[in-house]
Amino acid sequence: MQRIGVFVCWCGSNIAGTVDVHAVAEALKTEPGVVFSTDYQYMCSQAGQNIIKDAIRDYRLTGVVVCSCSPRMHEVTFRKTASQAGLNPYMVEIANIREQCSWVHKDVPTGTEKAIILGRAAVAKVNLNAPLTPGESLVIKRALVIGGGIAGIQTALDIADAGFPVDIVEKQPTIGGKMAQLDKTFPTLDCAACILTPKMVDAAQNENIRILSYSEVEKVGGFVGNFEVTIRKKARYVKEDICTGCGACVEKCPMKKVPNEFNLGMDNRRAVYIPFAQAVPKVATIDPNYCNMLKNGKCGLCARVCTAGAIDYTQKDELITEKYGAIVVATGYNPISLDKFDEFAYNQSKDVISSLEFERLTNAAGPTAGKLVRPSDGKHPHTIVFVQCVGSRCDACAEKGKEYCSKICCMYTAKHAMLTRDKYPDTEVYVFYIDVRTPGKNFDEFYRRAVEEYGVHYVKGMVGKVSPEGDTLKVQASDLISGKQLHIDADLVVLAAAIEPDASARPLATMLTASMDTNDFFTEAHPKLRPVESPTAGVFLSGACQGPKDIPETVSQAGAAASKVIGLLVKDKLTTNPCVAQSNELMCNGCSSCELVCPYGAITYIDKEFRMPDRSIQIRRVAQVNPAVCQGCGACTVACPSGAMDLNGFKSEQIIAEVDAICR
Amino acid sequence: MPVNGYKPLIVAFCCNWCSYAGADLAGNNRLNYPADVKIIRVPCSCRVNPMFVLRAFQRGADGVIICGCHPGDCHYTSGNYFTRRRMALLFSMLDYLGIERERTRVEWVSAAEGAKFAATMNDFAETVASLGENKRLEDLRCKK
Amino acid sequence: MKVRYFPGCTLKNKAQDLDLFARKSALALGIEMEEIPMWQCCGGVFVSANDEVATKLSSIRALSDAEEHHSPLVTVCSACHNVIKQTNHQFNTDSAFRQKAVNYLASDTVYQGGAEIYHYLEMLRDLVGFDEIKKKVVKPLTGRKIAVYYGCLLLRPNSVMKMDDPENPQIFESLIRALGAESVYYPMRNECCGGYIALESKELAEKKSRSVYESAKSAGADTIVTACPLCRYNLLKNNSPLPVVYFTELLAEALGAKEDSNE
Amino acid sequence: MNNRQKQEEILRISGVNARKCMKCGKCSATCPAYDEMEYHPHEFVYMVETGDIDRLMASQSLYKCLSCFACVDRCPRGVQPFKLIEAVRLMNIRKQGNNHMTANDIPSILDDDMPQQAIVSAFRKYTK
Repeated sequence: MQRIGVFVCWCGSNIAGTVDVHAVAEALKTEPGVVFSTDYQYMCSQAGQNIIKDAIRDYRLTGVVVCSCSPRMHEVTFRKTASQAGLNPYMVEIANIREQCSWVHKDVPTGTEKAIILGRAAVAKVNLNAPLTPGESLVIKRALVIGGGIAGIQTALDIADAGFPVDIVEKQPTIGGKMAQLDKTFPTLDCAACILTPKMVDAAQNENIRILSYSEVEKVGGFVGNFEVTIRKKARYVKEDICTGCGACVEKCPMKKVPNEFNLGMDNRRAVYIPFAQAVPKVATIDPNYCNMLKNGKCGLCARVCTAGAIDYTQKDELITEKYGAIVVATGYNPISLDKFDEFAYNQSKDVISSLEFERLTNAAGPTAGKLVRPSDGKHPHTIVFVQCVGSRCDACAEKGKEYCSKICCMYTAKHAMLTRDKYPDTEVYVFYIDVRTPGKNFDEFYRRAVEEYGVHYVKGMVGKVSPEGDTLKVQASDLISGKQLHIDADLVVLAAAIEPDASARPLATMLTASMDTNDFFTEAHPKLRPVESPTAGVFLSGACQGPKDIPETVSQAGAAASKVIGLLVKDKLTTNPCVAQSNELMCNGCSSCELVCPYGAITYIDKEFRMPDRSIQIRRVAQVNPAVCQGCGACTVACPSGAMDLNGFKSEQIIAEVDAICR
Repeated sequence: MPVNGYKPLIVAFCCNWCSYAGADLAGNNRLNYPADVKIIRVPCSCRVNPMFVLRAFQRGADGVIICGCHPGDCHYTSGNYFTRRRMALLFSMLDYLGIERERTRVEWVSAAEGAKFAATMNDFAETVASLGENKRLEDLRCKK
Repeated sequence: MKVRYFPGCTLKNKAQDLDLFARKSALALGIEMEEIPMWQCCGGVFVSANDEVATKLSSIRALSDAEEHHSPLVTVCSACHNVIKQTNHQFNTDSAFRQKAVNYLASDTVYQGGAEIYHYLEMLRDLVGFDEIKKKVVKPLTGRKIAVYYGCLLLRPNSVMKMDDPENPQIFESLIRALGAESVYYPMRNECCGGYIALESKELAEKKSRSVYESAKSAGADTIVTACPLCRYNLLKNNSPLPVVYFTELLAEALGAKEDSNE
Repeated sequence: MNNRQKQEEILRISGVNARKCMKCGKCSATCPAYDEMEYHPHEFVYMVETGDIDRLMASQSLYKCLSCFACVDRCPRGVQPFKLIEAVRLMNIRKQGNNHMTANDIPSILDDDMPQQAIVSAFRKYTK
């Protein structure tokens, strides 16, 4: 029999206002096992905790029930208290009489009656509690960063600086991500390449960082501190360690008509290519979809001109398996496809472009060397219309775009408009907006400058239709403030497309058992207090994979994720949650039902010798739970047909005792 | 809302990560629901053994509700899918035994849905109260 | 292949060509168009209010007939197609409306909501196939520059009509190309001609029609093709410089069915 | 019916949730009859949302809508302004004596080529 102490908290008037706390303490005194019962104003205060500690010693308590706020609030506090008084912390149970009682019920008799029942259930549970000891697991001191954009690069650099080795896995042939494609950055207008490329070089030169470019994560196993990840290094048909990046092969490749994805298809590249001049690693890659040698076995020109002998047409994909203590997801974003918004004629005219295409068109390293011209005829545009919120803030039932605000479009559109007016004062620039959202340091000032100093026409309203007629784009729009329907003959229309998580995020989340929201953004462990951690232990989030964000926000989140990783990797060992499944080997019949439902692969089967009553030896197949891998969901306990599987801390008999106490 | 002054006994199993937190949020926002609802915390809705539901009815509960994370949002990835299937089977069996479908329910309540939690409990308590006392499965030997 | 055919009143009066050539072409393509017996006028426009029942019953009768015969329900007139398809959608999504409609009809066979509705164009695309039509063309319309005119009713509301991308449709163009003619792109092809206002506000109807045919003309078309009698009337009434013909006529011409004996 | 009841009736028979509107004005940007209207599609939605029904019911704008569904398709919020316009129009003509057009008005504006479609739909849209 347990010796249980009951401690009823007033929480000032939060509980005592609707619950007669004395009556609760009094009523619970008569429950089986209870040897001490009291109430106090603030149980979580130092004085309150001392009451608990003293009672544990004085009454030789073996179990504690605290009737107070939610266990999500102070369970940890009271467990610590118990442990300081020498009691196993898992002998403490909380009856939630604040959030789930005093705050939701109005009158004292009702509140008191329910509080007593909740206390009774907690007492019934503690009667069946058993001391639990957390296990320990080793921490592998190496981190994996998935995604090599600015988020991934920054996270990797910060972790590497703390002295831990990091691998960056990037699916493209170079790191750099979206930021490498941008021209200038708001609101300071520094050039994106000038601030990004030194970081890319730093990453390449840092001895703690290994860049696995043109690679993808294929399989993830293990758990916090000890993940095992399989990475597919795709064949690039060029020996990375030998290639000097001289570009001779690119120059000689006869396959000249490959759409250049770095410039969003606005110009062409060769079948063997280096994405851009500052690529890291600066190594050529052969595109197997276009290379004649790989497709038909005819050509081989690049191998002939490569003096280093780096070309290898026989290269195969390579699988690398590595162990990591922590994983950072930095898979970033993409602009959405504009196919469903053809009222803006994106698929009907070359001169209707997306904002990212506009970035490339104004970038000195872009397809036009930075000269802003119409893609259709190379002429200088005189009237440019920018349309904001294309696909953002769409209602779900409209089934076209995204429900959320993409956050970055207001600012980059202001930047595009301002830069256009600055460089080409002869252009008329219209921006159609629903709301201009500029919360950020110097953001609104920036937008106002576009209007006041650069004369950008901001029109409150939306564009309804863009009609390509001859070489003009007829834009029909509303100006809600003047109450007019506007008809503008534009030369160029720029659509601020909504952004969405990269398509690789969803399968990755499944591999990591990390949760996502309905928009495929990764979910944080807590939206306010744990913004860079995934609810899955050991998985951290960096950048736009968690939600739309601009560069400064991405960089600060990247740093925050790195500091969380470092905090994990400096530990040699981790304590594990003791509330894990446990199989009673004598009852287990080896059916594998539990193994099949376990989402973590924590259950394995072993053949074990059993000594039978007649002293004979029998070998039986029984389930074994790896407590370091088990997360304690309990799916297996219900699947088990023989009742062998149970969950520590939430044993079947404990829950049944609670049910009985409530239904008494 | 008691019907004819009758107050039902309702057992609610709530998963620790979503629904229990949703119930806490209902409390934080002071959203009322009947005190007839008593919550039992489980790590995941998939920890709820059909046996627990049967036990509750045997001991005189008038309604049992199981709340978990929304499909796809389970903290343990897939636990709530197990719950959905298991309970669909159990409830149809209970229906066969004469425990009306309305006395059993599975609901998805996220940690952010305090209002939904309260609304769900109000609705469920009202429905169960309108059915009156559960006599079918109650084991009178359990009554003192 | 057999289909149930709902011609609609305009096709029996002012738009007899649309009907005639639809039948002839179908014959040439090996499709049997069985006219629904005692069909009733669709009402010309779908009344979107969800408590409006009586005006939608004629559509449900036609739908029920097609369901009974396990055949696709085919319409040629854009307006009939729009009304019948929207009515079917409401029947299948609004249980209160469904109940009322079933009560009103008080018929022995209750419509279950399962009819498959095809516009003639969709029938050509989905049940025959444009490649198949291309093979059957005997007099290709080589050299013709056709501006297809969708108008509004075929495409919108897209969530119900689901014929094609409402902002950049291709179905009509594909047909024209299958017939051997050149399909001329012009941006007003899916904008409203103002037809429904033609009775009341001639000026507005004229303004809208003009913007359509001028757009088609400046794109270099020699003919405008439509599926809607009202669009055709409106464009011609408002002095379209280009001839406006029904798509079925072009189809019959290309299939060599136009000059067949007039039965 | 007072204003509030009219508002509720309009929302009920249209099935529209006017509160979904985020005031982007895309419906008015897209409307082919914009220039003929006193109140434009986005104003319709706003006036129904705020209960400014009487002015709306008295407006000739109701009969300028071309039923082209462009506002329905292009609205990013799924508001369906057309259905509101139609509901307000019906509220008007369902009241006895409020027909916008009667059978006697029709012959004078008819011409020989007018398709049946236009005539029957005029009866649907303007009379009861």
